[in-house]
Amino acid sequence: MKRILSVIIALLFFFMIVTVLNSDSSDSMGIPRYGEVKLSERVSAKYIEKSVNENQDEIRFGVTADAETGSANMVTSIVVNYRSFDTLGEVTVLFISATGVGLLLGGGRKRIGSVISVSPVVKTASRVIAPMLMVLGIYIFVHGHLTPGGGFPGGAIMAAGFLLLVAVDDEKRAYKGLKILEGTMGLLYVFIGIAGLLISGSFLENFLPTGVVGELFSAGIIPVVYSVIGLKVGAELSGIVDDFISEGGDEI
Amino acid sequence: MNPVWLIAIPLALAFVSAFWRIVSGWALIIAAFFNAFAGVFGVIFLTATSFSIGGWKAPYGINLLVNDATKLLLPISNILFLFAVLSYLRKGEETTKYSVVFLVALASLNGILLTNDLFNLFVFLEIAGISAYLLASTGEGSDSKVASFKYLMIGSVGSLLYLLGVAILYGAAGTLNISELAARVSSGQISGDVTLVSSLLIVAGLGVESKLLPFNGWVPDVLTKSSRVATLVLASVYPLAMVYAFSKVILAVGDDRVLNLVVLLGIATVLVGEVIAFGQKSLRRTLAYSSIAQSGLAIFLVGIGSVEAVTGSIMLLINNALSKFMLFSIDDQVIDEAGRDDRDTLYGYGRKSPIVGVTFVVSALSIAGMPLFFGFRGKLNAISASFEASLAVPVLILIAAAIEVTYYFRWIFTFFKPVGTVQAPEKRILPSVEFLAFGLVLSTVIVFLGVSSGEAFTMFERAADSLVNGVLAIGKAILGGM
Amino acid sequence: MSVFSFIIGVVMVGLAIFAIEAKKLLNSVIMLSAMSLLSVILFVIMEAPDVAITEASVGAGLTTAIFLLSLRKLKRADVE
Amino acid sequence: MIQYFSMMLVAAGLYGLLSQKNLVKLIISLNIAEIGVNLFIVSIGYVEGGAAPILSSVSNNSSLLFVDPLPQALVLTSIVIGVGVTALALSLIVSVSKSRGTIDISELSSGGGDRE
Repeated sequence: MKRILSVIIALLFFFMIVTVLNSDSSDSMGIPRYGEVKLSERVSAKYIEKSVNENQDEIRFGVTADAETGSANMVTSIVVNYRSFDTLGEVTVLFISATGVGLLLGGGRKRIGSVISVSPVVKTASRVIAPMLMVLGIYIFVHGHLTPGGGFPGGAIMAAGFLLLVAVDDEKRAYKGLKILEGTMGLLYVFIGIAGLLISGSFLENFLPTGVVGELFSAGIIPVVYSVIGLKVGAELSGIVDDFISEGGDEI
Repeated sequence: MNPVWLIAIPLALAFVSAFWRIVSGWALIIAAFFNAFAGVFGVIFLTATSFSIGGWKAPYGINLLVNDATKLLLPISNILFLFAVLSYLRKGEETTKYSVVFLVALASLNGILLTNDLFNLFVFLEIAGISAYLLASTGEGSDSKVASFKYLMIGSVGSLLYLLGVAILYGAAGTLNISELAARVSSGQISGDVTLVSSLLIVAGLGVESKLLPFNGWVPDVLTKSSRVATLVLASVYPLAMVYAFSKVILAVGDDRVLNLVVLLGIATVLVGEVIAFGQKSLRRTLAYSSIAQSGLAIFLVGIGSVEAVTGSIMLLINNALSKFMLFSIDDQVIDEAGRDDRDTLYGYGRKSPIVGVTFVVSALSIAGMPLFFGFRGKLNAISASFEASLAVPVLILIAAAIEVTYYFRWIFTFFKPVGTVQAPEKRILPSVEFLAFGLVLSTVIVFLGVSSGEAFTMFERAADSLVNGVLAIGKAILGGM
Repeated sequence: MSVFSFIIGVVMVGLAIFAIEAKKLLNSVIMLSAMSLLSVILFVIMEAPDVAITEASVGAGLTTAIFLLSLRKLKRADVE
Repeated sequence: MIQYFSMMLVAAGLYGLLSQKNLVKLIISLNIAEIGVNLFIVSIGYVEGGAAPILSSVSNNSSLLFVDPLPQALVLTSIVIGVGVTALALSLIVSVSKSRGTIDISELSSGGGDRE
C-alpha cells in the first residue's frame, strides 16, 4: 500500500516537472528547451565577458591584462570571485558537518583494526603513493583558475592520500593537526574577506592585481583563496574519514 | 557599519574555537555580545539598503539587503540569541563542546535575514539546518538522535526541492537576485507554469523549516527531546529567521495560486496545531504544538499578502519569539527542579516562585492573544486582515484562538492552584539570576508593545511595507538600470 | 552523442531503482557509486569538466568511502 | 532528454524516500535524488555547440559560444553540501544503531528505549 502510494507521488512529481519543461513559452519566459539557452538573457553573459562592473573588450587568452577578474576558468571566477560568499558558506557547511561527525562519533582514538590485511609491499607502496597523491591535490587546486578542478576536488584527492596512509598504517594519527589546519584555513578565508572589505570597500573583494588571463600568477586573490579552500577541504574530508575509521570512545 | 560583520565575526570565531577548545566558550560570548550590540546600534542607523559582496553590482554579485524589516528583526534575533547563549553557558555542562555549533548557527541566521540572493539563501539554510540537526541531537539518550535524524531527512529533502525550484526559476529568468526576480514575476515576464511549479517547490522547501503542515512531522520530537539549551534557540530565534525567509521569498516570487494554497495550508497548520496542543499533558509538548500553530498563523497571513496582513504576521512572529523564549526557559526551570513537567508536578508552582509565575502569565497571555499584551495587537491585525480572503478564514482563526486561550488558561490555573496539603509544605523557589533579568526585560517589552500605540506600530507597518513593496521596488530599479 | 546519453540515462534509472530495492545494503552502495560515475560522463557530455571532476572525486569517491566505512561500523554494531 | 532522465532520478529518489524503512536506504535515496537535481541544474545551462567555459589556447576568445558557467558553479556548491549532509546523517545512523541495535525507522519510531 505504502509502496503504491509512493509510486503515485513520485510519478505525480515527475509529470509536474515535465509539464513545465514542455510548456509552450512563446510569449513569456519559460524554461528554454535543452541546448537552446540564450545566454544574453542571463546574468552569465557578463560573467563570460568579465564585464560586470565595466565594459570590457573581448577577453583573449594569454593577451588580455587587468580584466576585472583574471581567471581563465569561468566557473572558478564565479565560484571564488563573483559568488565567493556562497563558497564561504559551502566551506562552512563542510566545516560544521565535519565538527558534527566528530561530536557524534565521539572522536574516539581507538582504531577499528586494520581495514584490510596489509602486506609489507602494499604498505611501502602506499607510503610512496600517498605523498604523490597529496602533491597531485595541491597541483589541482593551485591551477584552479586555469584548468578544471580547483579547491574541492584537490582537497578530496588530498583526503584520498590521507585515507591511504591511515588505512595501511595504524600508527599515523594526526587528528589535532587536521583540526588546526582546518581552523586556520577557515580563519584565513574570513580574513581575506575582511581584507577586501578594508582595502577595496566590500567583503571578499579582490585586492590583488589580476594579471594576464591564462598565466599561473594571475587572477588576483583567486589562487590564494582556492589554495586556502583546498587545504581546508582536504583537512575536513580527512577528518571525516578519520572519524569514521576510528572506534567511537569517550576518551579524547 | 557593513552588516557583513554580523556574519564574519561569528564565523571567524567559530573557526578559531574549532582547534582552540579552551577559548571556545569565550568566543561564543564575544560573538553573541558583538552581534547583539552591532545588531542594535550598527544596523538601525544604516541609511544604505544594499551592500554588495565582492564589489559586484546588484543582479550579478550577491548583495545583502537592509530594509525596515531586517532592521526590526536583526536586533531582536541577535538579542534573543545572546540571552540563549548566556543561559547555555550558565548551565556549565559541556559548554565548550557545542559552542562551535552555536557560533555557526548565529552566523547563518544573520545570513538568512540579510541575503538577497536565492542560492545564497539556500547555502545559509543548509548551514542553519545542519547546525539545527546537531543542536537537536544534543539530548540525553538515543531518542534525540532519532528525532534529529528525522529532522535531517525531512530538512534535506526540503532543501533539495527548494534547490530544484531555484534552478527552474533561474532557467526561466536567468537571475538569482530576489529583487530582480520579484520585478520579473510581477510584470508577468515569466510564464505562469514556471512560477507555479517553482513556487510550489519553494513552499515545500521552506515549509519544512517554517513548520508548515505536511512538512512539520519533525517539530514535536525535536523540541521536546533535544537538550534544553538547544530548544531555546530552536524555538525562538530559528522560527523568526525561517518564517522571515519564507515570507520574503514567497512574497517576491510566489504565484497567486500558490499564495492561496499557502493560506489553506497555514490555516490547517493552525487548527491541527492548536487541537493537538489542547490534548497534551506535558507543558513542553503543549509548547511544541503551540509553536506549530503560531508559525501557521504567521504563514497564512503571508499568503494573504496585503501590507496589513504582513504587519500582523511580523507582529505575531516577534511575539512568538519573545514569549516562547520565556515559556521554554520556565519549562527548563521546572524540569531542572522536578524532573518532569506534567500537570501534577506543576500544581502550585506559581505560588512557590511568584516571579516565575508572573512571567509565565505574561507570556502565556500574550501568546494566547489577550488584551493589554502584544499578542492581542497581532491577532487583531490578523483577523481584520483575513476578512480580505474570505469570511470563513477569520471564523476559523477565532476558533483556533479560542482553543489556544482555553489551554493556556488551564496551564495558568495549574500554576496558581493552591497546593494546600500538609505533606507538601510551600517552599519558595528562587529562579536563577539570568532568568530574572531576561524575564523582566522580555515581559516589559511585551507589555509595553501591548499598551503603547502610534509610533511603535508604524515600525511594524514600515517593515511589512518594505517586504511587500520594497523588495519589488529595488528589483524594478535594477531592471530599469540594465 | 544523444544515443549515448540515452543509454546512460536508462542505465542510471535502472541502477537507481536497483539501489533502492536491493536487499543488501552493500549492493545499494555500489549501485549508487556506479550511478555517480555515470553521471560524471553526462557532466562531461554537457561540457561541465569542473563539475565532472568534483563529482568523480567528491561524489563518487569520497561518498562511497564514507558509506563503506559506516557499513563496516554498522556490521560491528550487529544491525546489518 | 537528459532533463527527463534527471527528473526520473529525482522521482526515483522520492519514491525511495517515501517507501523505504532502512535508514541507510533513505540516505541512498536522498543521494540519488541529489544526483538527479545536479544533472538537471547543469542541463539548464547547456548550450548546443557551446564550449566548456574555460579559456584556453584552443577556445581563446570570450566572444566564442560557451555553455552557461553559473549553473556549474551552483552544482559545485551543491555536491559538496551533499557530501557534508551524507556524512552527518551516516554518523547519526551509526550513533543510533549503537544504542538501539536497529536501523529500521518503524522500530525506532515506536520507542523501545536504549539497549543495555
